[in-house]
Amino acid sequence: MITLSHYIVLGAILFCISVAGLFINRKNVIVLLMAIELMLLAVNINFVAFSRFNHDVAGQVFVFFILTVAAAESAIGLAILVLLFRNRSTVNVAEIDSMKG
Amino acid sequence: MELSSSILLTIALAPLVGCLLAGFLGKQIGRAGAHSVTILGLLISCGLSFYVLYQITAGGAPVYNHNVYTWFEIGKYTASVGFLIDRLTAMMMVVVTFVSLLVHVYTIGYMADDDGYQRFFSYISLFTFSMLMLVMSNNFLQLFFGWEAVGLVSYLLIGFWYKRPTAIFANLKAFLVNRVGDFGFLLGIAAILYFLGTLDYATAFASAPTLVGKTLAITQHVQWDAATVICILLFIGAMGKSAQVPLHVWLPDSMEGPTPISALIHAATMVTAGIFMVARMSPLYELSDTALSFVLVIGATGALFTGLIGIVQNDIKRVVAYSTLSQLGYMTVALGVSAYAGAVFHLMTHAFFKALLFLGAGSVIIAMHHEQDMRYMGGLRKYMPITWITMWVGSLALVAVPFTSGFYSKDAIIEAVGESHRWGSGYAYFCVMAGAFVTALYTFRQMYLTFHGKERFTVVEHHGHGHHDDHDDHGHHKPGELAHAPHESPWVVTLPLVLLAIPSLLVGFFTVGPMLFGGWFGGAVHVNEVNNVLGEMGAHFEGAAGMALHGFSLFGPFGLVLLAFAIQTYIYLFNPSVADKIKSALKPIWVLLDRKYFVDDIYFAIFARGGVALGRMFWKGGDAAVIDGVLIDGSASMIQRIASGVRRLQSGYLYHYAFAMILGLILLLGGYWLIGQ
Amino acid sequence: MPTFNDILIMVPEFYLVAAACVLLLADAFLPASQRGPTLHWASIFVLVAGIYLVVAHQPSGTVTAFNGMFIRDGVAEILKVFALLCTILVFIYAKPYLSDRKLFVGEFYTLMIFAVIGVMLLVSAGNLIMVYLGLELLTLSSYALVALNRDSKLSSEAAIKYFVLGALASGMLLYGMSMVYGATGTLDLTQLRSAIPHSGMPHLLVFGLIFMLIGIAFKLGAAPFHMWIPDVYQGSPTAVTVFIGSAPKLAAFGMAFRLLAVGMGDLSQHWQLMLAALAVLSLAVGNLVAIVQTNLKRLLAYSTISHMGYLLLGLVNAGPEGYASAMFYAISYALMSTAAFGVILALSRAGFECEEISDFKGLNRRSPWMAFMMLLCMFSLAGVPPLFGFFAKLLVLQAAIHAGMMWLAIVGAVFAIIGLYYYLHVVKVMYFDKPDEGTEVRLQPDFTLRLALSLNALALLVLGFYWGPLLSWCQQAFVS
Amino acid sequence: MFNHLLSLLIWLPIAGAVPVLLAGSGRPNLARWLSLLMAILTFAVSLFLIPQYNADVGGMQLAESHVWISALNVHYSLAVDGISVALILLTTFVGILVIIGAWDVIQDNPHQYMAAMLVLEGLMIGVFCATDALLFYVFFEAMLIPMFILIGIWGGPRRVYATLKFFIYTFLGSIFMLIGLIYLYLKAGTFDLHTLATLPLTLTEQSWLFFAFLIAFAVKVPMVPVHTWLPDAHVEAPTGGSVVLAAVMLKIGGYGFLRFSLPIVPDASAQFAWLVILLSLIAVVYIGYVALVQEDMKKLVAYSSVAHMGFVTLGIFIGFMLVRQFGNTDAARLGMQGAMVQMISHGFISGAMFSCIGVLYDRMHTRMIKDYGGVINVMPWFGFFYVLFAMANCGLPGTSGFVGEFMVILASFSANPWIAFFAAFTLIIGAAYTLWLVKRVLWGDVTNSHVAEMKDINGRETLVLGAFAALVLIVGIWPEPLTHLMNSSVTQLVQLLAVHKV
Repeated sequence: MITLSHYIVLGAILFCISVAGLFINRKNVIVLLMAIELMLLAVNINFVAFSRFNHDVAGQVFVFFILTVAAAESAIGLAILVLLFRNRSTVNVAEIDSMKG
Repeated sequence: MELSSSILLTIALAPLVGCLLAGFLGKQIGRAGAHSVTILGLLISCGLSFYVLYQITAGGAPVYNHNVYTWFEIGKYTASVGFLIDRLTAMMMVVVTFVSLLVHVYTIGYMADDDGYQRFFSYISLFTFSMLMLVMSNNFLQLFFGWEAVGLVSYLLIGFWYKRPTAIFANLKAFLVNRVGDFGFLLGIAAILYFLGTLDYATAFASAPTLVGKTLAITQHVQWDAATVICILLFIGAMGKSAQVPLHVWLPDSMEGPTPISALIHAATMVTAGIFMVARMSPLYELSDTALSFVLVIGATGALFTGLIGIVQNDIKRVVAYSTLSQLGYMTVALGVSAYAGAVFHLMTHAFFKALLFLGAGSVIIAMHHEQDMRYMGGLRKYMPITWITMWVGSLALVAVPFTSGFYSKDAIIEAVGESHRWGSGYAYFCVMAGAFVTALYTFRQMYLTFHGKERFTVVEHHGHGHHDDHDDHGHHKPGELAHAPHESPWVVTLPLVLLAIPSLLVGFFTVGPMLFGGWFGGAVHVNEVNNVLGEMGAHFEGAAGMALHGFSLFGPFGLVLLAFAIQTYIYLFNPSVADKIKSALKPIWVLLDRKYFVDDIYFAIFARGGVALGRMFWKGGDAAVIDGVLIDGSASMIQRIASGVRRLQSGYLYHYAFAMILGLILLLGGYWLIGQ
Repeated sequence: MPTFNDILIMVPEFYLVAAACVLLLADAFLPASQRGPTLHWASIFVLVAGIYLVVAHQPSGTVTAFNGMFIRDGVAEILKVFALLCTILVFIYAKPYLSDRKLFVGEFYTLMIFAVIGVMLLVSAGNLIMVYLGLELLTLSSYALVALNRDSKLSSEAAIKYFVLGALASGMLLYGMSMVYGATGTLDLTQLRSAIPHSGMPHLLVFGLIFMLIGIAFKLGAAPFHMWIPDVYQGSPTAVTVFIGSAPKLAAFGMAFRLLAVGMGDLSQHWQLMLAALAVLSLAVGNLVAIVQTNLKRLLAYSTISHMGYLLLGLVNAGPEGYASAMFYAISYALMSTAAFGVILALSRAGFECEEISDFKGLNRRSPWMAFMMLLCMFSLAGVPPLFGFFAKLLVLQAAIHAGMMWLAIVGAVFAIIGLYYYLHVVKVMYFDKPDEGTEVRLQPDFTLRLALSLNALALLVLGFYWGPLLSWCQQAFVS
Repeated sequence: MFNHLLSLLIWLPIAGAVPVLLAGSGRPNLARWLSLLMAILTFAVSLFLIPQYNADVGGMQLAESHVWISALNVHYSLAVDGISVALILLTTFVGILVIIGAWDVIQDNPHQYMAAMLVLEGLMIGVFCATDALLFYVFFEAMLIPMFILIGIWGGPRRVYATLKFFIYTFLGSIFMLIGLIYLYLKAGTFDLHTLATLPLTLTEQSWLFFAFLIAFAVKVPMVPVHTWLPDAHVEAPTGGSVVLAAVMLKIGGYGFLRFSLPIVPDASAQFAWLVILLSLIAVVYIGYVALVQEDMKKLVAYSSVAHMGFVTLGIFIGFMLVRQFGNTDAARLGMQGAMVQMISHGFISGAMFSCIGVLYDRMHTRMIKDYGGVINVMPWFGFFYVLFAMANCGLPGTSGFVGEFMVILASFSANPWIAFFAAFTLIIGAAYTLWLVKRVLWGDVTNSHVAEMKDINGRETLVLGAFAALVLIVGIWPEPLTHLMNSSVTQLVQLLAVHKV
């Protein structure tokens, strides 16, 4: 029998993976975008689970908003990525450090 | 008749006006103008002083004691400026203005060729004003004002020839040593205000008896008698001003000033301010035998040991200077045995004959073209007879040959000490007796070296090389070489000498009776019956003449004088070589005296060098190193270092930034968890 | 069911959306020659009208629309007014800069207006969904704005950093929201508040709170969630930096107020301490690192961080007085930083960013007026009376002390002293240093720029004497 | 006009700064004349205080009060007592002299210099008028800005270090006072000083507040060990800056003690009076020695300022011992009066000393003592003034320098002879460093060719020095008017000393 906590734990695990992806990955910016998507997924799982559990539809409505915004977000993200690549001809995270201190 | 405040104000302010005119308009009114206005001012105040003296003594005027204006009034404390004119004051006013007047006149001749002519007159008039404020004061505040004001003028005048390094060293030294005295003096005044609640003489003296039994807590357990503390503190002031050991070191150096100053300030008037002050405070001093013994011992020491130094001096002025120190010692001794009248009496006679000696020395110096070393003089009597004679008069008064005024005052003091039973009077008696002998030694030595024996200078005619007028270069001729032969000084110089010689000779004879034994001073000085040595002496006093005849006894001071006379006559008139023999025989003693017991060197090492060293330590060590170096700039640079450290966290790498956020998350969660515990 | 009344309440927002769309179209269809100026003045007009709509028939007290989705109250009103005002100033300051750099394009205006709409939704949000939407509308437009200068390395780097970290932050915010939702079963802030006391899972609730707090802290730029600020401030075109430094801070405060005060006021004993910790960190990091900066934009970025620390000092009070002081602080900060960046914009020109501190050497000899304006900004930022910034600091310190956090106030005071140093350093460079040979300062000729900038900077002085009304306004907003 | 006399005094010079600033660097003379006009106008207005203020009644007079910030119950409230009146007159008077003194000395942007001076003057007057703690604080801090500019732009080689040190040091001191004030506000609900004075406080609270105030005012006075900003600031500041700094700004520290420490935290002040007295005595002795070995004239005078200000703090806090231990109110009044007179007189003397050094500096462009010597030979009139002020500086009777120290020493003897002993030490050390300076600078033969070329003081300089000299002598010879002006106010202050809050 799958209880709420299973969903929460799953969400948590996904969230942790995505966060780890954000600061362990030193190679490619695209991976960062994927990690962000993953994080939003984790959030969505939480919302759906909770809304189901609370017998309240609002959570699922929120999920739709999140999905939409996520789309917009990744669109902008990719656009910026293209800019970056055009300017520095690299998307290697470890090389983006011209501003520091 | 009642004295009017306008007269007194005129006496005090006339010299000030002269000073201001001569000082600020010196250029406009010129030399003649300068000395005319100042001398006019002095004439006015001198004449009026005589008038006041007459009114007080003969005219039956009551003691004048009124305030001119209020200086401040805070709660029960008031300080005013005002005048107290009693016999003591009146006498001092006469002495001050009279000597000052003569010095003014004398200066016309002495400073004839000096560039600072107007300035000089302005200064000495200012001095007269300050001194009058001091003696005429009716309260401690004004006393302190005059006290410091004369110090200021003395400072200015010692450094009058400000181009001489020695002069500007001497005036700084003089001021600072005097400040040490004033330090005590001010505390004394504070103590009086604390115990008696007033700065006014009359009130303070009236309530003086209440001091008995009062004490001042020095520490938790030590309590000092109030009267003793007050008197000793005040006397410290007197030690500075009247050059008592150990604060005497400034007076010999003050001879860097022009000679008229030495006569006026450093012989006749200012240095006697301390004596005057103690006499004025007699109602307080009478309350403390301890303080008086202190005074006695200090005075006696000065009387003998400073005199000894005089024997080995070669500078004609310095001999007189040391004799002044010694005579001030005598006065202080008199104070110490409660013979206040004797002290003031000696103050007066001393003022005349010492001024005379200084002015005489000055006249010699003029004649020698500002050569002051007696080893290059000798046989001057035929060149300058008036100076010679008048100076002999002064010298006889100084060594207290009977009938001279010096005799009456000095002999009275010696006798008073003999009579006294106060602690330390034995030591004092020895000192003053020996002092009499020493006085004679250096006095006759000086006279012989200067006026007698064979000439030790040669006259070499410098062509196209006029009268030497610039005082401030000494090396313009080899020692003992004169541009042209010495000559008697002009009348402006000799007239004061004569005018001073007369009182030096006679004033004692006429005034000894009333002043010493006739209770002439009336309420001005107060002596307890038990201490009244003069009273005891007065009991068997049979007239001035009798006293003088009595004084010829060879078993008294006069015997010592004769002995000294014999010795010096033999040495300096018949067998000069003996002098050097004695010198070499008593080398160590001679060195000790020549170096003034090394007191100056010790003071310089400890206070001057020590003070500077201490200041350096505080400055570099305290301010620069600790406060600024460590606390201020140290913390600043520390912040800088921390900042540049923290800065590195901003590495520029995205994943570090993300990681920082995660750390923040963990921090918050951890914090919540900890607080949850 | 949405009624006409709901729409009436949201008129300003609806109006702005419409206006933005119109501008977008105009940008597309106007001939290139008159495009720029037209858009410029049009959008300024739009915003002015927006202010009017916000202020005009402002209902007394609080009204909500769309079932509590949207709240229109005093707080929202004040924040909206100043957000719009700052944006107007930004437009005026930015024009010469943009036209010098061939950036004088329509996107700038439309994106900004959308960002402002985001701000307005955010500060009026009555529901977690609205918070999220407002936030995203603001941030997404900001990402684009930061990358506005397509050919600039720094600009694109700043954009990517901003984007990734921003996404992470909003992700965490959402995660927190989900937990809170789980713990209370509602997304509506007011219901949330009433639901909190009898929630079955307090720990989950606090976890959610913490995650949401991170979202807020990121938006404010409080340490340790401040890392993006220096790089974004430095990297993005100054015309954009000036915006990011002003209106979004107001929004961030509004968000914090809605979420923490309205939504989770009952958990204050938890978030007070957390905010205090963040405040201390921000004060320390901001003031210390600012000392060693050589780039003025970067310096101001760090000063922002420290100022957010002071703002948090007000929030920790967790009472109307504290919120008022914090809002007062946010407003004062927005005005100060707008003016400061405005000076940079006024002095920069084609090929010369004028963003290094050394570029200001001897400014007093070149342009005493501009130097004086900058002096006002610096002393105001440093919190020296009689300038505006001082009174803002006074209020937040007072709030902290009143909350019984004397230690926090003392920390704030100590860091104020350290902070003083770098502001004085700027003044020193302008007034005490001799200008370098060969360089010369050419002031932007644009008259409106000069006028607006002067008014803005002088306002810091005038408000220093006349800050009472503003304070009362803020306080009234919270008593209701 | 008399209803708003104080406001007028504050805002007239500040408003006057605007036209001066607008005159621009293009028309320096216009700026000079305008500023001089403004300064004279302010002085003239300030003279109205003498008839308007009733010295016999004492207390706070000429009060104005308007609500400033209703939300915080902050009032723009001004009033003066005898002490403030004296200090305001000092300020306006010095205000004129510094502008004359800077006339053609300041060549670089004179309009900004003059404007800064006028603003500074207005703010300082504001400090002396404010009876609302926040208003006081605002003026107190705002003063730093013009002074910071003055030192930084027209100062000497190390001016940046000096002015930053000055600003941060002072700011550091006052920020803690601000926290203390906020605390008081939260307790009392107002910043009104009179209300705060009646606010009951426990001894612990008082102690914390006392130290908050102490830091603020000790830095300003300045007291050892937080005095090190002063020498640097003085050395680097332009002459006018030094004059204002020494003549007026330092007084604000002493004034602050009267307005804050005494009334608000009397018990703590009494409890820690020994500390302040100790620091004051250290200032007299330790700083005296430090001053002795300075090689820079300005530094020397700066250190001597620290030593002299020691008498101010001593005179104020000795009162606690006198009143609370011995019940000797009159002595306390004497000491307090002494402190006040010392403030005024130090204003004249230090101002004059710095003006003298300015005169030398304008000719030789060095402040090093060793570069001078025998100046009297070429500048006799200057020498006259220099000696006069030097004597005043070492407290010669007849000059104002004596009056205050005399009173304080007399008063402190009644508290404890040892305090008087160390205080009176200034007679020796003060004379030592001052006259040694005079000896090395003034006396002696002309040491070098530069000295030989120096011209004696011109009319403008004579005017400035003469004005100072006149006041130094008047106050020294007849202080009664001054003491009477402040007498009733001092009496009221002394009554505060006896008030127990716990």
